[in-house]
Amino acid sequence: MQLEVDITGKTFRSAAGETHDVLAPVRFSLGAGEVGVLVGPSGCGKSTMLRIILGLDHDFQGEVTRPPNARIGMVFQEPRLLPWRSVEQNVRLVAPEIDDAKLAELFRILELEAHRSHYPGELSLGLARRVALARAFAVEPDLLVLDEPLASLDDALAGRLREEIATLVASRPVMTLLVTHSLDDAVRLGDRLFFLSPRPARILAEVPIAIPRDARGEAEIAAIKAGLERRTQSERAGRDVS
Amino acid sequence: MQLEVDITGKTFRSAAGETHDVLAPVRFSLGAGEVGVLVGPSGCGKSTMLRIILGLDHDFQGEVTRPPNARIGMVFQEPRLLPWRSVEQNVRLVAPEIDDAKLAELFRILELEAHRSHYPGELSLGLARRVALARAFAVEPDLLVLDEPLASLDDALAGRLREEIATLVASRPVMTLLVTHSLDDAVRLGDRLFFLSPRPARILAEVPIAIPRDARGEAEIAAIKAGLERRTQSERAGRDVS
Amino acid sequence: RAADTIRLAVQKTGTFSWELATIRANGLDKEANLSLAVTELASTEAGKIAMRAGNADIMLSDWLWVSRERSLGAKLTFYPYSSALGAVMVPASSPIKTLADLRGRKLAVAGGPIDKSWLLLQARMKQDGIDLKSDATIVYGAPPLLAAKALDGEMDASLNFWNFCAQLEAKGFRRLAGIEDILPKLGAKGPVSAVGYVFDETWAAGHRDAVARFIAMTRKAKQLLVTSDAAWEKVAPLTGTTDAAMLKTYRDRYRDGIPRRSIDDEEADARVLYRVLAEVGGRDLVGPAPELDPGTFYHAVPGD
Amino acid sequence: MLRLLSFALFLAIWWIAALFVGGAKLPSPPAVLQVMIGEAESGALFLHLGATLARVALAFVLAMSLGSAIGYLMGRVKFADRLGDPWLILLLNLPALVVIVLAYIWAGLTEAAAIAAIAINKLPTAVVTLREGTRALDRSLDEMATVFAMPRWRAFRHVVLPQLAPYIAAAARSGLSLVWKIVLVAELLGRPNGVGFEIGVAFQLFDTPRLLAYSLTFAAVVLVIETLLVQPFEARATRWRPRAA
Amino acid sequence: MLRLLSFALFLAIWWIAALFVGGAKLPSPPAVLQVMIGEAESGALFLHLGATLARVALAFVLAMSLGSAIGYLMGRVKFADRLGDPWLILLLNLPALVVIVLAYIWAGLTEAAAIAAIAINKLPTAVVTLREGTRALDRSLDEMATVFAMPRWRAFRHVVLPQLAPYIAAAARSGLSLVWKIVLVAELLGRPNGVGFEIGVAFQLFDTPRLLAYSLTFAAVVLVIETLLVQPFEARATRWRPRAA
Ligand SMILES: Nc1ncnc2c1ncn2[C@@H]1O[C@H](COP(=O)(O)OP(=O)(O)OP(=O)(O)O)[C@@H](O)[C@H]1O
Ligand SMILES: Nc1ncnc2c1ncn2[C@@H]1O[C@H](COP(=O)(O)OP(=O)(O)OP(=O)(O)O)[C@@H](O)[C@H]1O
Ligand SMILES: [Mg+2]
Ligand SMILES: [Mg+2]
Repeated sequence: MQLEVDITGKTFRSAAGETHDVLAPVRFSLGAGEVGVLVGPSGCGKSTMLRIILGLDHDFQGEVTRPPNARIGMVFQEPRLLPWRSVEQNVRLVAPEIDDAKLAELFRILELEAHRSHYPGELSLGLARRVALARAFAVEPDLLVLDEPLASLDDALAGRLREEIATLVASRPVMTLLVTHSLDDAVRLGDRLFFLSPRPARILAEVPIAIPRDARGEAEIAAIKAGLERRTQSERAGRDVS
Repeated sequence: MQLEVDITGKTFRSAAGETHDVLAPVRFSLGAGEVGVLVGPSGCGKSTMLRIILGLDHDFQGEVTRPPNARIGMVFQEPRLLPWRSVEQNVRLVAPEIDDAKLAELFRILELEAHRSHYPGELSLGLARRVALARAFAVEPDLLVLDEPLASLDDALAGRLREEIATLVASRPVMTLLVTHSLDDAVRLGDRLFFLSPRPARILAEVPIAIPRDARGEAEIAAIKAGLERRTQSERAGRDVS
Repeated sequence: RAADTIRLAVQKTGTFSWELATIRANGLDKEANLSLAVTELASTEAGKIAMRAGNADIMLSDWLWVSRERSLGAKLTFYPYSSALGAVMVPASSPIKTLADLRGRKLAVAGGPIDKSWLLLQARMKQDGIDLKSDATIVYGAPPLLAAKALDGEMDASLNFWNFCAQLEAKGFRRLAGIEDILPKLGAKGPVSAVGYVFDETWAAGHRDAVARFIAMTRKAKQLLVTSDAAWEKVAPLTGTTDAAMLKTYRDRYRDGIPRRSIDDEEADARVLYRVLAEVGGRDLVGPAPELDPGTFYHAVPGD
Repeated sequence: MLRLLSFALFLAIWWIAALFVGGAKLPSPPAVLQVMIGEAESGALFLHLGATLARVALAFVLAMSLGSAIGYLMGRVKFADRLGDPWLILLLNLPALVVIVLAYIWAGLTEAAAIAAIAINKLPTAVVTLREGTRALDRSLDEMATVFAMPRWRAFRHVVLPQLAPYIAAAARSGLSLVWKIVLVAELLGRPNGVGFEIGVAFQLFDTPRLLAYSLTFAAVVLVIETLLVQPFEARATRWRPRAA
Repeated sequence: MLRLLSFALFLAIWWIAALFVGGAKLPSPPAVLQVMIGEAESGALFLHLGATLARVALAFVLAMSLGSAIGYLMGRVKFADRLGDPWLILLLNLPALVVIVLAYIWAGLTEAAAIAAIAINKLPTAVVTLREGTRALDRSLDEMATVFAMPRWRAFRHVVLPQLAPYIAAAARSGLSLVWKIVLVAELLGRPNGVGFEIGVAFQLFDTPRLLAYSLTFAAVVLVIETLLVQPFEARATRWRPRAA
């Protein structure tokens, strides 16, 4: 099982008639059990790339090969819940086979027990995002795509959920693609980090993290982060000089 | 000019018929030029409190006194743009008197120049949030309410926008109410931090920051943060024991 | 021998349903060895639809339309049913004394611009140099509505179908002129039956005997309605009124309208009136034929 | 409660108006009620109302289901929209009378012809409304359903249908009223029973109490169905909507 | 292009059908066209079409504006909804014939009576559609407008109206067709000109080519208006909608 991405370009034509190049050539692949992290400035084309990878947008140059019949779990950047279905129904509708114990467990982890019967309009944004996470986990995905899943959550909760994602990824051979603005999340969860340029996005640097996820202590993480920060600073300095 | 909040309670009745207490008694006030920061776990009632303060929800116990005729600038937790109006129109519609130079300046700061004529459906979430920020700034508010304004933005951009908010607050006697999950933002921007309990929200601690905003260097900020973290940890420990 | 079936399309509120009630009540259909399949319909035009759709063998219409259809290719044919025509009615106290007084007045015309009575009235007035269409204010409308409007006093005069005129008469209106009364001036030698049984020529050819029996049967029914007030008792509930005066007017007018002339006389007068109508109504009304189509009248009934 | 009050108000206004303009111009409520009772006792009311209701129900279901399907298709598929649009406009703007007459001529004075003609008259308005609804669908939810590989029918039922619900409600309400207006014409022109037939007869006799008795009986039936069935159902179906604060 | 093709297809099917069933049951396109040309040359076509279009336009504008306003109110204010609902259902389900007859009886056989009757027939369907649209409004955008103290009219125009647009479009399209169906009845019963009057005459003569000529001329007028005016406008107004990928 392997995800092959080879996009050579993507252009949007806006309603006003202008064209915007959103993706420059981007090429990478991801294996089962691997967590790829996309980090890049706001508006550079990350969500667009995810939509292409998931087959939601066919209007691009290049090729994407998804593992056939892979179950996909996705957390969109906005929750995208069905407003007319309760929290529980929203989850069950995409994962009809889920058993009650599993669902209860999910809701417990995400602290959603009190909200099972609420409609999305009755949730805070953070709660809605958690429902979206529950939905993505509930399908037991082969390919998990997370577009800033931990935004709008408080640090404590975000930390616990990060652990959960790590557990999920460790327990089954899931391919994971994570978009985040948090270097901390990236370093704690990722196996390979892709740093993207501003629009049109291309891969500035691909940074593999050699230490296995469960062996990364606070010290290692701090070291990696420091290394990455030094790197981007020198790069930025380099660009400023050139 | 003063904002007086004295909420004694707020209860939601959900469509399923259950009642949820969302706010416990909460009482504080905010003067001109002050930045109050609300920090609390996801789903505790922060957005609900803001809606009550802004007069969008009248169904609560207690009283809120807003300065009369105060111009309000608000960044909702979701962008809430008009999908059928361009970026520029979205801003101009709430601030018809804004002059072109001012608008151009705003768009430059928020890096939106390329997107003036785009419709919201053509923006990334981060771009849409920036438009929402531009809109709130464009009205030259007396009362600025920001519900997680910097989520979904990359660190570099978030840092620059934090500076802009600080500049705005310094340049005019604006009352600012900021909701954030980032302790960093809170410490860099706030004059008084309100730490909220889980639902139903009440004020656990009110922490004034004595050092003026422009005098806070990296060292001071780190010290304040460390102090705050120690405090929450000991509190949590205390709660666990009791 | 099994009875021949004839399918009839009948307007429920029309006089044909009175006749049918009489036929049924007196067993005339069995006597004629006919089985009548009656479709009751709620409007005049519905009969034409039934005919065109092939759901009825006989319905009521006028020779004007039959001739027009013939000239357009549909071989229908006509046998006289009633010579009752509309009349111009005015309120009892109206200053209008003659037709010429209609000039400058508000005249309601039921049935629209191609109504026979209206066209005949126009032709008659033209003879006196009056163009009613421009000299009077004409209000077209649905017959029942115009009858109500006349009662309201919204109209100075109204030209309506005879049954509505009967209603007005019973309410005290004055009969300024019946259209049958002006026919002689237009060249007719006697009362002309504008309305008749209409059926398909080929169908009639195949059911010659049944048609003859049908017509004989209706004649008997008409005769009964003329002679027997008991027969009228049966019809009274169908007229939609319980008012004795109105019932009497209905009866008298109905009896007046029963055709009594020979078919050839009828046809000759129809030919004359057709020319008059063609002149007033133009091509829109009569179609491409300037003369009454020769086959319009059905002649194969014994005793005519 | 308020509904009842409002209804009582309607009766009161009617009654007062009738007293003012006189029974010839506007029959009073008791006069109409008396006719209703008379017709009900003779059984004629139920016969005609039943015949009409059956036609209305059949034509309505036919037109709504077919019209919604076509409207959905035209809203989704640009090609279908382009192709179908001129037909749609034509059908929309063909007078009821013409459609009914043609249907009767072609298919005979039959029940099937009547129902088909009525359905054809209503069809395009359902198409137009559902097409607008489909065009306004939220694409982001579609994407969600696609990504999670929701089976077609489940996605339609849970993702699309609730978004179309207000359009369906609008099409159904105004559609029922249209069907009802047209069934009368169809009955007038070629059916031997039904409310339209009776109204035609009442009109010929200018019997306004009868005219109103039959008209209002149908309205009353719809009112009862609305109050007891549709509105409770609707309230349940739109529970999720945030209420005004 | 596709529209033209589709239109040509319609003509072809019609023609072939006419050849099959014969001119008596369905006149062929040239036969109808000939009548159209004849009527156009005599000027009658323009006279009647003009009269009808004027009535349609007036009644349509009246009913749409009033109906939209009432529908918006009923969608927004629960009290108004409760109060108005029984009236609405009643009005919806009153047959066109009855309304027109009553209007003529009360207000005389006048132009005003005709237009009022037509408007009253269309009004409730506009109310029903706009009410659904208003109920489906996005409250979060309302809150935005309130917070930023947008003046009432500006908020209505920029926040509310675009959300109602698809409902207005649906109400207008199906409403125009309804007005057109009803204007014919009104003209048939008590006007001395107009397409309905001519159709009534043609119907009395059972002159199907004429019947079709007048019906189709109106449909053609609407088709032209749609193609040249409404659809380009609509395309501009919905530019913002994300297109299907
Ligand atoms: N309309 C409503 N009906 C019922 N419950 C509601 C409604 N709106 C909010 N709530 C509940 O109120 C609580 C607080 O919501 P609120 O949006 O204020 O949270 P928050 O503090 O802003 O959270 P977050 O950080 O996730 O945005 C939540 O538990 C939510 O479920
Ligand atoms: N439908 C569209 N039409 C035109 N331009 C579009 C469209 N969708 C996205 N874009 C443009 O493509 C660019 C990339 O958008 P995308 O959503 O992929 O950004 P992103 O990297 O996910 O940003 P963020 O971190 O803010 O979510 C943006 O500049 C946006 O304006
Ligand atoms: Mg994005
Ligand atoms: Mg919130």
